[in-house]
Amino acid sequence: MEAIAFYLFAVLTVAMFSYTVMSSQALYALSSMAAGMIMISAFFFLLNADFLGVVQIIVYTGAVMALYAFGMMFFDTTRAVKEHNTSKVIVLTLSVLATLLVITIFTMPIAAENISAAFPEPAGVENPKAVGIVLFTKYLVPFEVAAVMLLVAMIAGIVMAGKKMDRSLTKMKEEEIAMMHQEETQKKVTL
Amino acid sequence: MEMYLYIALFAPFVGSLFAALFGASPKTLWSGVVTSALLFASFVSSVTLFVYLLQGGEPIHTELMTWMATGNLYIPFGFVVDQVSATMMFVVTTVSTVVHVYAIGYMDHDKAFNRFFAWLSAFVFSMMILVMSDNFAGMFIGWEGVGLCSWALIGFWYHKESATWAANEAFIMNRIADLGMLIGIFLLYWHTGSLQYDVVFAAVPNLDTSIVTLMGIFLFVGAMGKSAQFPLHTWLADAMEGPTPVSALIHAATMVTAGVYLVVRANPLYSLIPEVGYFIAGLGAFVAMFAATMALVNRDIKRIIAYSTLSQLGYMFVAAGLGAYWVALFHLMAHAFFKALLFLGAGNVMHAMSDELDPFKMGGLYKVMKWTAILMILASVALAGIWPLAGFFSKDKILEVAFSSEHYIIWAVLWITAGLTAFYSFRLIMLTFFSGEERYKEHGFHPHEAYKFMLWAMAPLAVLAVIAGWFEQQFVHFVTELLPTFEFHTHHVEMMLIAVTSLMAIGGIVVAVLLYRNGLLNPKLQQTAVYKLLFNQYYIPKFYDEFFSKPYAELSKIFWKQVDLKVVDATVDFIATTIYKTGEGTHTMQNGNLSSMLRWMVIGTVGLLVLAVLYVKRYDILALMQMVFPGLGA
Amino acid sequence: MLEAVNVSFGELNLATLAPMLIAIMGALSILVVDLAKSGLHKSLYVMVSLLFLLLDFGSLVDFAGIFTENGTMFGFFNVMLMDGISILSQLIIVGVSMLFIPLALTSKRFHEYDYPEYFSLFLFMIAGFQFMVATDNLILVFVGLETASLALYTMIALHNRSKSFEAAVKYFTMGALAAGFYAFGAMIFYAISGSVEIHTIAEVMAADGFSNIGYASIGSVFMLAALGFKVSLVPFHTWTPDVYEGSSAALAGYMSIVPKIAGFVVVMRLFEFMVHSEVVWLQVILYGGVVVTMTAANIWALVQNDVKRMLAYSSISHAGFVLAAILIGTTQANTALFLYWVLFSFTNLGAFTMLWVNRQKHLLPGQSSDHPYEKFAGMIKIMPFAAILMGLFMLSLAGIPPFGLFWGKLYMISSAVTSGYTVLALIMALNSAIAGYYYLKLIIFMFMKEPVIHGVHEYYMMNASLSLKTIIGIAAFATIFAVVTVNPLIEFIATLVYNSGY
Amino acid sequence: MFDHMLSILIFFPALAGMLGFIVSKESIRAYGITVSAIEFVLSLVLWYGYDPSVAGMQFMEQFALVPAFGINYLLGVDGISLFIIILASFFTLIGIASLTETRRVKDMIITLLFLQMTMVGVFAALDAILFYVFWELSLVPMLYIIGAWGGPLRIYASIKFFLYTFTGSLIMLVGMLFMAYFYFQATGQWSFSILEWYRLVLPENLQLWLFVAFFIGFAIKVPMFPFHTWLPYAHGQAPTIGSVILAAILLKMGTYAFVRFSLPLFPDASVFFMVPVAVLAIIMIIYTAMVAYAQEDIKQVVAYSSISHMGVIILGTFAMNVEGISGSVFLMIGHGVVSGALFLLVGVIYDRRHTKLMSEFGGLAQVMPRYATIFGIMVMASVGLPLTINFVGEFLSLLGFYSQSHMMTLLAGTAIIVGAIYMLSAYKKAFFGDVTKEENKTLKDVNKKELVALIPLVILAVWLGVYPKPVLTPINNSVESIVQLMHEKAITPEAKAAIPNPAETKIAMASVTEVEVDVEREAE
Amino acid sequence: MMEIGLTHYLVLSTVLFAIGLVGVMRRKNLLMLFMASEILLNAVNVAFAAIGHYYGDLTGQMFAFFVIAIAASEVAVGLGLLIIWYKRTDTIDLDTMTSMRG
Repeated sequence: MEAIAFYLFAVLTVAMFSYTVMSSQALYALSSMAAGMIMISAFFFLLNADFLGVVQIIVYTGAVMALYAFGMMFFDTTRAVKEHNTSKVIVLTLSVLATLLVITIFTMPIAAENISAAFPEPAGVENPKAVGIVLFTKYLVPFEVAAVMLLVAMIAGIVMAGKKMDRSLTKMKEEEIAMMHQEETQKKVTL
Repeated sequence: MEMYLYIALFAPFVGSLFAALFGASPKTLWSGVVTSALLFASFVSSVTLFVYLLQGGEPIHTELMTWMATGNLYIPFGFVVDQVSATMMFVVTTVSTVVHVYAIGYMDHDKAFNRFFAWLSAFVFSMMILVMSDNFAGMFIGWEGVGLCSWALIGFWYHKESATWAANEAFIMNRIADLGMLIGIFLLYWHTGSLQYDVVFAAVPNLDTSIVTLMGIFLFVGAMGKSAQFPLHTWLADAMEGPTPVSALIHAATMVTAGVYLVVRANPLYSLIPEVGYFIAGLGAFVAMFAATMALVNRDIKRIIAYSTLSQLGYMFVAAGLGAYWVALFHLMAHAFFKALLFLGAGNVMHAMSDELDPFKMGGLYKVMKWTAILMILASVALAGIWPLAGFFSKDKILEVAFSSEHYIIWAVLWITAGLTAFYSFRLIMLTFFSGEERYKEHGFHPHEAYKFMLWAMAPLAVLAVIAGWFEQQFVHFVTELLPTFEFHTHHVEMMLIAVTSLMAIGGIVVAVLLYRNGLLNPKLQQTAVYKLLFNQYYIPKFYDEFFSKPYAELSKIFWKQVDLKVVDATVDFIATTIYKTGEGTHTMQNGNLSSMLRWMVIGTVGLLVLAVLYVKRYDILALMQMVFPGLGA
Repeated sequence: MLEAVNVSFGELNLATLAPMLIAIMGALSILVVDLAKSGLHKSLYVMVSLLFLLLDFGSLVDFAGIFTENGTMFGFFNVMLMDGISILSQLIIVGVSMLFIPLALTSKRFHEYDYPEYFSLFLFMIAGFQFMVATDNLILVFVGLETASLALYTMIALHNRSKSFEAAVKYFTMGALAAGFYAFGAMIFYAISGSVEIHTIAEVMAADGFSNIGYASIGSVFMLAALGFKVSLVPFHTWTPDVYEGSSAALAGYMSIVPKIAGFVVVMRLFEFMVHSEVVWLQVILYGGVVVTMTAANIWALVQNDVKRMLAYSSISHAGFVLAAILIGTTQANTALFLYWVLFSFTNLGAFTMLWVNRQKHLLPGQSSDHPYEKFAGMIKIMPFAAILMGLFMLSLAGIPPFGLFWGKLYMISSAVTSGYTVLALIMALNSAIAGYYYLKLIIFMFMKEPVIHGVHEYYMMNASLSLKTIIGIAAFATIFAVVTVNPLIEFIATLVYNSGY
Repeated sequence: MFDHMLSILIFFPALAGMLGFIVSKESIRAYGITVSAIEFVLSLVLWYGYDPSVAGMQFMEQFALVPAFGINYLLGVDGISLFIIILASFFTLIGIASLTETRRVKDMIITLLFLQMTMVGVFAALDAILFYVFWELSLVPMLYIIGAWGGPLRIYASIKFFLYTFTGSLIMLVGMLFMAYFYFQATGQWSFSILEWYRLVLPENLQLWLFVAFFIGFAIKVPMFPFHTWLPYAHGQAPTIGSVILAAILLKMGTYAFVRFSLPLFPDASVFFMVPVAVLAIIMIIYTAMVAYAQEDIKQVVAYSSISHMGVIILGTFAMNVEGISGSVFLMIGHGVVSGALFLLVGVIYDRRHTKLMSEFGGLAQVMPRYATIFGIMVMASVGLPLTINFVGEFLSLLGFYSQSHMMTLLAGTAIIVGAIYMLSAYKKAFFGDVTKEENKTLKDVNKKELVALIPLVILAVWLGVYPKPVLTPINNSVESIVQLMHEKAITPEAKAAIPNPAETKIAMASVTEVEVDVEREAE
Repeated sequence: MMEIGLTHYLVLSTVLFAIGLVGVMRRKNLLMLFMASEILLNAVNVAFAAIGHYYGDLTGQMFAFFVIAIAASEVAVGLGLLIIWYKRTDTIDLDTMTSMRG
């Protein structure tokens, strides 16, 4: 049963992602990627990582994909980039080679005798709870830092998408800047 | 007595400095007079010292100051006046005083009068150092010093290409020989621990013969250069480019005999190695003849005399080489007088003929230049070795030495050379002063006799050329206090030898007089191969030019243009440009395209992965290889 | 049943968070100030940042004192790690940041400094780097790294020219790839050890006798790619010149120092134990990487036409030079790494500030980049003092004694010599010689060519302000009198490094 | 009074150079001359305070720079370095006094003062790193002098000069670090003090490697064949003052370093490499002399002649005995004086005609007799005529090497021949013959300023040729102690045999001669 | 074959990672490129979860959780950058940005 699920989802994920990578249609690519993300969450559920699966669906399929969708509309993908690839051979060789090499190693068994789980999954506790306990003890600091990171990302997003970036003070002459400031204050006054 | 020593040594130096002060200014008579006066003082001091020694005084040995001292090496400025150096000092100061006085007249019209005297006196100073030094290093100072002065004086008229060329040739040739001498000095130092004559000569008998032989050879190489022995002889004839007083002083009487002096001075060393002595004697005999033959046909009065000098130096080396050191010294002294006289006479002729040197354009000058002619004939007779003039005594002694030591071939060569000597001397005399017609008129010359005081200045030389031989016994007695005596075994044939030699000389004179009595010989003679060979100095200068000078210059050019620039430097530049070119060639991988930047990152990773897998799976891969190619072995 | 989690507050050792928290507080306070009143002058923010950094620095100095007494400190369930090298690297990070932040006070106006957010991002970034070095937990390293990187991308873009956008996008995209590599690498290490803490990984691998060498090698490769990207190891360096060119000189200089030291510390933590183990492979790879990075970067630097780009390549080369320390792996080598980087910071600070000082808003006709060599031609005739200073920094970079970097090079090469890496020492020496050329090139332009434009002082000192001049002064002073500081530095660094077990 | 003499000597010019920035352009020459004159006097004071009977280091100064790494500020002079220091200050004085350059003269003088600091520093430093610091630092002012005031190829020449020597010295630096490491291994302490290093007896194979590392650095500096090609460019392009200082002092750093480092640190390796080094030296002597002969530019003749003479210095150094090494050290001074003077002389004519091609001249002796005389004296000094300064050095060097090899000395001795060939032919081309060019007919003879610079050099060249003792004695004493050290440290039997023990040989030589004199007397 | 082991997940993860790499390398559209980089991170997440599962350890899930957080922030910043770039140049083709090279 598990095997069937694994292979099914594996084939689907690979197919979806491949389509994401290969498709020249941005919209299809986006859709297939969203599908792939959902498949991934299926693996998480398979692996008893329920919390992760939920997060995956919410964050990726919800938030990230929405962002991409907005982006796509913004960038007007109808006149999308014509991707004239010059060196498909290189790309393919490299990726196939990488896969083969890594798989070569991965087919070796892990000689893990001394591994003891640092944070064993407690029996009988639902996954989200267990995750929560670890997250808010051991991984509190990373969690907080991740919060900071998100804050940074937020600031970055705001700053960059903001109106001020339309004109470059870096490239403007001092007089122009003065003029601009004047205009701004005037605007405020008029408002 | 030390005072006299220092006066004798430094008076010429002071004179030289005095003249040098006015070196760049126009002629001042004073510079000539003062230098001559100072030289005269030097002469007087030398004579005083000579007499002092003659009266049985102890040799004087002084040390002025330290020159070099490092490690075990200790070289002082030390001077010694013993019988040999006193003789040399006497000869040097005498001739140079005469030449100085003479040159006041000779250089009368020259712009660089003062410079001339500065150099001339400097030369005398160097020569005095050479002969008075008590060690080999000091001798080397003088050795090189005379070389320098000779260079400056040969190239005195430096606007003449030929003069400067000859000067450089002389200097460089001498340098080649000096290297030999330097090596000789090194040998002496490392085997005896000193360069002082007394220490060295005391130590050499205890040394291995092979070492002493080496020392003898290398020192003699030095002597060969200075005394212009074959094959380093070519510079002497070319050196005639210098003013004639220079030729008289340097290239006849003093400097060129330095080689002989060296051998005589180093007699304790050379007497240990008779084989080298024989070689020296053999070479001397060869040069005597070789030079004489070239003198036979030459058409330049100074060069004829120069070859004659060369020939006579050969004689001296024969004597020195065979161990008859006093004989060599005796001939050196006698030769100095008459050869200087001969040159000064030639100088008079040149003066009269506006620096014309070709005797074929002269003839009949006797009428205008009687005294000069007389002096020159006197000198030539002395040179030819006619009794009772100086040459007779000294040269015959050398022939006797050769005969006595049973080197009959050498004797025979010298004997024939005696005839040749007489012949070319009188050929010169006949062509210049007699031979009937007055050819110079065709060329528009107006000869005149030289200044009176010049003639008077020559007089002492003339006197010495006549009488020097008469004091043979006293001389022998005097110098053999220092030098070994030479045992003659020829008493039974002595008279016969003298007779044979004299006949030869007289024969030469007679032939010359008869042949040239009526002027020039048949010009067809000049077409013969022998004549050409002799006239071109056996093609030796040409040979040197073709096989040494030109290849050296060519090789230098090749070294510079091909090797230094195109190999050595280019290698360095090549490394630099290769690095730079590599940069230029590869920095395009940074093409600014994000895709390729990403690809580079992946390439790097995959590359490392390949290495990793190869490393991890190396045994498997090896096994696989062995399976696929079983022949490879383990 | 779920066990009760007993956490004693004392054991948490909250103090270990203090330095980063100070930086984060600073960042937040700037945001708050901006909210309260917008449109304040940048000097306020510069000073506020400086103050917080000063506090940060002070706390680190405190830590250094505690460390020398009590040894390594752990905090927060052993996530935080305050050992010698973490303190040292944080000192460098914060110290250098303090020197770079006043570069915002230019006389000309640049876009980014009009944003208070810029300064808060700056402080967040510092906090990120601090987290990155103050832990051996790969998760926190990752999060810290990304925090810092995201802030940095934004700051580059804020310069607001098309080149800086291009630089930011390039940097970002490659950073995303590197993040993927990092995650993959960490995953492999997790697979073989069941842990994401470096010391546990080391212990597990040692206990297994490095039997998982295959996995470890692959993991190392991905880690090397990710961290190599950060410290610009060839061939993961491709972003460096473009990003340096695109960003402002002040930020470029900053990037040449701070992110790299953070990267070095992680590399050191991660690879040191493997280099010391029997894993010959990693030694060879590192050896090759070091040599190629040094040499190739040098060679590319030779052919640059822009000084900033040249300095970018040169900093790649210097990074390669320093990475040798990790290969050598002795205490002396690791000491040399920090010594080198401290000295390098001052010199590079000087060099990039000089570039910053003569940055114009608009390119002159015929110029294709901000700082072409030609711009500096004949500087000695117009601004002798500035030319001499710039020359000084170039000489120091070239390793001419007695200027700063020479001592670092000396100590580094010595550490190679001491541990038997003779050939490496020679390669390092010869690379210094090659590098001499491009530093010399600038000197030649400044001192031996005729000026392009005559008599225009502003041309060279467009951007100069008192604070910039002060910074240059500090850099020059530190570069010239480095010899005095070398001994205390060596002693201080060696103590910290040695007591951390490196 | 003499406690900090060397520090003063080193840093006085640098400090004066700093202050020089304030001095106005018009009076900078006077300032430069004053400063360098004071420095020269100070160096003479150093000589005055130097005790020639002491072989070891004097005026030692020490304080720790980087004690953790064994780097000290350690200074001292002995007979070997003393005179080069004096020469350095002397030439700086002469150089500034004779400066004819008018472009940016202030920069030039300040640069020269900094250069002086580095030069004195190199010869006074007894700590390897300190030595290296000054050694490298000296490149910078020289780079500037060549690059800013040089000829058309000046940038190429200056880069080549800098990078070439820089590369070599970096390899040397690696060698130094090795040395320090071995010292560390032996004693457990870091030290870069040369005097401490002298105490190390290294195994032979290590010596060989280290010798090579140091050799590359020194050989490029000297410059030895085949590392010499930077020199003709540097000289050819440098302004007169640059060439003078380069030839007179900077090149001596390499040969000095051989005596200071290579020989006493690696006696066995020195003996091992004696033959190859001597072969290189002989190639230098003959080959570069021939190249010099082929030159068309008179300055290049002098430049190549420099290389040729440096060959003799190297040969003397590797004679391994007191005579040879003393000779080579003396020749360093001699060559400094002579080649410095020759470059000044070339500068004189270049100032007048702005060309250095010999074909442009000819007959100068008629137009400029005084100039020709001084030039002639220096030519003669250069070819090593006895009673000039170079002869003493050349004679002793060759004499010394003769004890090691007969044949090679014979080959090397051709220096006196080939030297005469290129020098005399160059002199002939430029000074003899008729004045063919119209421009040359009106040339002015040397003026007072030039005479002021040249006359002291002439006096020096002759004085030290006639009476080298005041210089040679201190050199000899210090060299003796070095040879003694080498002899004691030598481990291989070949080296023990090749390096004489000065103390022993002195006694032996004396006894040999005495005994033999006695024998002679008895025979009489 | 029926038993799904860790290796299966690792191989799957590798394959997905490689697909991501292909995307990163071949995409010229920056937006699509960013999407490809998301695939990279997702691929790793699968492996993390699998390893954690097979060791019975929660660390893997933790890591995956943080990776998701990081991916999300990256998207935010990336899109921000892309927006200004697009405003400036009206294109998101990465072949257009080659003003710096060499």
